[in-house]
Amino acid sequence: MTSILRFGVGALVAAALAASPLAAASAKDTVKIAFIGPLSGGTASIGVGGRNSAELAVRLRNADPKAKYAYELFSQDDECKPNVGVQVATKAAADRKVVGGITHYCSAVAMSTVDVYHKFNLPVIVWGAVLPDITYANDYKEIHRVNGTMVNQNEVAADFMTRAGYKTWVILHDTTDYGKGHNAYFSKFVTEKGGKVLATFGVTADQQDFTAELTKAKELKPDVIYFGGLTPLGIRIRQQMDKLGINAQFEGVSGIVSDAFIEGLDPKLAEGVLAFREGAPVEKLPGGQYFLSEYEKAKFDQGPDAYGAFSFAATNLLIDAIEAVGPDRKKVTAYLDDIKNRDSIVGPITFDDHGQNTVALITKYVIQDGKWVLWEDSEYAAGKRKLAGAK
Amino acid sequence: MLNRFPPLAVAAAAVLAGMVFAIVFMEQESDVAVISLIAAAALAAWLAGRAGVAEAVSRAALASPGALSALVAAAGLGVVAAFAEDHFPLLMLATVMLYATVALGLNVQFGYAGVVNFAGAAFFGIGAYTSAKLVGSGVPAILSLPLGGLFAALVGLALVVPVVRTRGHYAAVVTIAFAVLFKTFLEVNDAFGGPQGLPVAAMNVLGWDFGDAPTLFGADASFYLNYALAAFALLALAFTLVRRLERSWLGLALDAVRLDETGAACYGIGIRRNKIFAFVLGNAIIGVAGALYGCMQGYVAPTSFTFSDGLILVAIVLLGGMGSPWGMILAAAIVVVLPEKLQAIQEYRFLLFSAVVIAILLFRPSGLLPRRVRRYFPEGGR
Amino acid sequence: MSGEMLLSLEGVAKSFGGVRALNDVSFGVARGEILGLIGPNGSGKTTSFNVLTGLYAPNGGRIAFDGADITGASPQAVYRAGIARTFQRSRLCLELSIFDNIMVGNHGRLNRGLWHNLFARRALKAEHDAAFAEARELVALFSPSLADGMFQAVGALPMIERRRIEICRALIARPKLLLLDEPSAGMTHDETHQLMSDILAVRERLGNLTIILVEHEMGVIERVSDRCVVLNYGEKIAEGTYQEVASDPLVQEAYLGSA
Amino acid sequence: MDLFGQYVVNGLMLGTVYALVAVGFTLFFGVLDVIKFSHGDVLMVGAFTGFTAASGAAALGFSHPLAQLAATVVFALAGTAALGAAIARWLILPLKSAPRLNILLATLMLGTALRESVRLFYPDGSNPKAFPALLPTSSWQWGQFTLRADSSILVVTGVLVIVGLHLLINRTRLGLAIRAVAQDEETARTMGINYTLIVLVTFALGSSIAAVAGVMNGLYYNEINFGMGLLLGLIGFSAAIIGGLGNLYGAILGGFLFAALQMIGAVAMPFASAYKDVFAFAVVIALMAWKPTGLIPERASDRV
Repeated sequence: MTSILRFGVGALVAAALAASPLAAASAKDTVKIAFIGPLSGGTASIGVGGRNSAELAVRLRNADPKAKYAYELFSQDDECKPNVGVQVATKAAADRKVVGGITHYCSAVAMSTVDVYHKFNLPVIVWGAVLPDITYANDYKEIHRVNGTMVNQNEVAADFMTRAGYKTWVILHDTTDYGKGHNAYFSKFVTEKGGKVLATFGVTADQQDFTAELTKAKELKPDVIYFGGLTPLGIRIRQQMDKLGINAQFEGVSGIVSDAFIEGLDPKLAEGVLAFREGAPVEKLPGGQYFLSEYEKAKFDQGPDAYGAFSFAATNLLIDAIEAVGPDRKKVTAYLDDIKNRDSIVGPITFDDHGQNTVALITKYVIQDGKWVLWEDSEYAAGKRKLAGAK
Repeated sequence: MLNRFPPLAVAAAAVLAGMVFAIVFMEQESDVAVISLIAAAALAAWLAGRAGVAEAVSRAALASPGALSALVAAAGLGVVAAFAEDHFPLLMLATVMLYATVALGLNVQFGYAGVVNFAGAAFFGIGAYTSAKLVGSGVPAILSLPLGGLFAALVGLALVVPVVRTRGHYAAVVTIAFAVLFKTFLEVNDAFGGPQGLPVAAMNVLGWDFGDAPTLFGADASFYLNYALAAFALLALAFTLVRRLERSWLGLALDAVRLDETGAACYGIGIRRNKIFAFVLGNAIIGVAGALYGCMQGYVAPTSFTFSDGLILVAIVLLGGMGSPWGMILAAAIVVVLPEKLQAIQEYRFLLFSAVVIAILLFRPSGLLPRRVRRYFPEGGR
Repeated sequence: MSGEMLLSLEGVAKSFGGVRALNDVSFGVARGEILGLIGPNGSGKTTSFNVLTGLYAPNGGRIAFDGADITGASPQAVYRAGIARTFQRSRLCLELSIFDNIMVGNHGRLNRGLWHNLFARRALKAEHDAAFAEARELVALFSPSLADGMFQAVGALPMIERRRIEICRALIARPKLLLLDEPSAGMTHDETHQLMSDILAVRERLGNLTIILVEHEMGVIERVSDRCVVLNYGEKIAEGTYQEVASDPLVQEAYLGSA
Repeated sequence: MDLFGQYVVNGLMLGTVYALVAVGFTLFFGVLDVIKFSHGDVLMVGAFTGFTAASGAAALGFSHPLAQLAATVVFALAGTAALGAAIARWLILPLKSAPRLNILLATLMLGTALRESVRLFYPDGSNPKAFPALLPTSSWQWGQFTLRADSSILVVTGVLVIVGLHLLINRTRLGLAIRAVAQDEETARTMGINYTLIVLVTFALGSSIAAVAGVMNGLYYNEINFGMGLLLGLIGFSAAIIGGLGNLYGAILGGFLFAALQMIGAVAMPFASAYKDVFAFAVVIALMAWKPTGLIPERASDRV
């Protein structure tokens, strides 16, 4: 009896379900695109900014009557944790309706998920992670990236800092591949340019107390504390430097270029923090004004943050590919691999044989009065303000 | 009204209904459908209880447990087969079966022997990391599973002295400290990939590559089918082992130790011996499941094996009903599948989950499928 | 007293953080004897049992049982030597069945091999069936109705049935010495009377088992004990038949003083 | 030597926070023989209540740091006291006769529920919050050694709270009642003590001490987040256990011992400082093997 009952109810529900999409069906087929990024946790402002930007690209395309498909964003939170990233990447890749993905801000997560995308042949475009290995340590055709890598960023940083007269560094980095990468590249470049790394400390990604490491650092009296890691740790380290009376200049990487970094700090402590990021600032990008005004109109509850433009460009590129070759993973991959000199709001995109876009420009930032300001536009460059320990 | 039918027939019908329900349920995507199905299932379960189905099933279980287990196993395989081509449902099914296996291991530890273990996720992780380090480095995959169990058991042995010497809350702190220590150790240790974790190669058992999609009746199945089948075999094995353990003098001794150490000691039952046996056996089962889990995920990271994950495992045991092997499977299915199917609650899953566990503890402390009084053999001793 | 002592305590002492619970206690039990161990509350009766059964290690003195020294032996070793006990507050496993509880007492005689238990199900079944028949027979001596429901959970049974099962649990392994710690606790007068008759009857059948009985109900002691030892404040103050100790002024003072 | 001083000050700060958390565990255990594992998350709720109060005070125009600090402390203490009493009343007392594991698990789950609630329902709760610096930040320098006014105030406050609690327990009528309840429920009842009331008061008291630790943590690190209570709770529990449950001195000893272990692990051991928690928890496990009932054991309980 129960079996009949259950079966009956099941069949009823199944029928209702089969009917419902029909009722809502439009002329166009729906294609799913995955967006994966950190939507919660300390780097959530970047992730939500990226998600909104991807959502914006999807909405604009759906409003376009010429589009062949209706697009739906399948948005997933990787929490900036590798294991969660692998889970949601598997979830997206295992869904046959998902044709491509706009994936990851956190390098550690991106590094862990490339195998998954390859295994499921899902073409993805990385929108924020900067570790070179994501594209270069494998031959996976599925992996592409619109933003630049951390290599150039650290070269520019080392050059800039040594020219500014700084001589000695203590490096703190998180022990993910991301932090280790920054440490490796920056140490290499800064040593080449005559700087001296006095000590290097690896710290875990959820560490709260850095007084032991910083007390050791203090003893060494460095000119600069270099931090290779993401916003949440950056905030803590900057704060605890102050507690221990360390007056060295604080130098970060692209991982702290976020609104959350400034919000998390006392204005006095944020002032004068340096960081470097690949790509031009949004407002100076070719399509920056268009992007910002559309973003404004969409009335999201927060701004696009530092990587929104890349996410927008990547989403557009993926949709272009689907429009061109249809919703087929392998065809989309092949299409993306051949992208050369394609116009986008972040400038022309060319994927090399590893799917990496070449982004030459590196932007130098300094925090001035609670804002990330281009170095060249800042009062520091003009000589009106001075960095800590500037010579 | 069901009395006219033989209990086994009624039980078979119920199992079949459960199977069909599981398949229909897993296929749903909208929250409305999922919720209506849950409501329908609850109603059906209630009606079935009123109609005497539960009674019939328990009579069938008593009279012919072998036949009933075979039926349930066949139904389980039926669900797996229904999704042979779908990656994600298979992954979920395999995860349910591995979690159920882990719960069985924990059940031996504190369901029977009363040895609390809040580090279940850590021992699970030891198995997974064993796979990560061994599979693909020349060690045959067929060895990596038992080795995962062995390492988990060996690491557990290092804790045996404090675990056996302490009781109550003092015992809890030992495994809690170990759970925290384990995750931190992985995070700071480069040899184990640090916070980044390690990729795990696909298993290859005697030329059978688990990363390859098997061909089934001419159609390409998902490669997760391999893992789902392996997980099924593992669960069946663990289930049989735990069942037999419970229905033996060894299981009785574990119960006696849990319920009254002093009393047990006065009847010659070695307290330490039994606790060590349960702790080591439980960890070994958990470790084997972890080794397969690592291969299936293709990836291990410290944050998959934290103290909070250990808590979820403990909660599965409690939710299912301490000491009740069938309860472990039901609870694992609920805990793994429900949040995945109900997108609306996905964000709230931990909150809901903790609320449900608290409610269970307050209002139904013996779990969803409470353990029954032990019968060593079907109809034995009549 | 006959020369053939089954159990003898010599100068046994036990203290807890400066409080002397037992002080220089010496007594013995002859084979086949029923010894009543009596005394006011807190006089050290249960402590004597706990020391005897290895739950507490004595601070001094010697305990010999059946020709072997069991001073400070573990509870498990004491059980193996042939001493079984019941507890003042029932220590049955309430979630387990009657059969399970009795098998806890039978544990020493069961095959606990890993292979036998997990993989040799046929052999295990044979052993199980034999043990079941034996347990059932023993329970039937006390209560035929209980014997028909060997797989009920003990927690659902009334107090007197639990006592019976507890005694069956102690008897199943055929101990040489049975320690009964206040079997009357929590029962009515009639129930106690019934229970003692049962115990005496079973004892007959098991070949004059030696028993030490701790009891508050003097009527019980008077009825069943061959001899009595009286404790007060951890020390032995009298020994002899019930009539002898009952008329001992020291004993009377101890009881009246404590009342 | 300068640096040694710096490490000692850092360790004292950590130890004070741990001891405050551990004292709560031991208080609850004392009166009810239960572990309330949500304690760490109650601490977190305290910190968030304090944070909200400080922001609220600032929004209402109380710009003086001391006014904000007063609002922080008052609201944090009151809020957690109420929360602690509610937990005792609705969760712990109903489960009093259940197996210990059940209570442990129920309160662990309650901790998860509190944590998740803050994450989901507090505005932007998943992100760390910048806790305002409400204490004077002036500092003294002796060579390499820096002593900040705010750190010193926090350590002194923590020590005063512990001393105050000690006096409360040992020198007041309330303390007498708490000790009576801790000794034996029945006796306390026959002495005319309102058992339930004393249990609730004790839980309120212990929880508000956790709030002190939470606010201290916020003022020291200038950051609070929804997950901060988990590790602090675990450490506090471990500290209470290694000290010996039910014993105020044990909890304090355990708290400072744990901080010392972390410092030793970070500074004086031949491995990387990141191993400090591994080291500290490994020592905890070893201590449990050596002293299964803590360094200062509970009163000997009968085995039968």
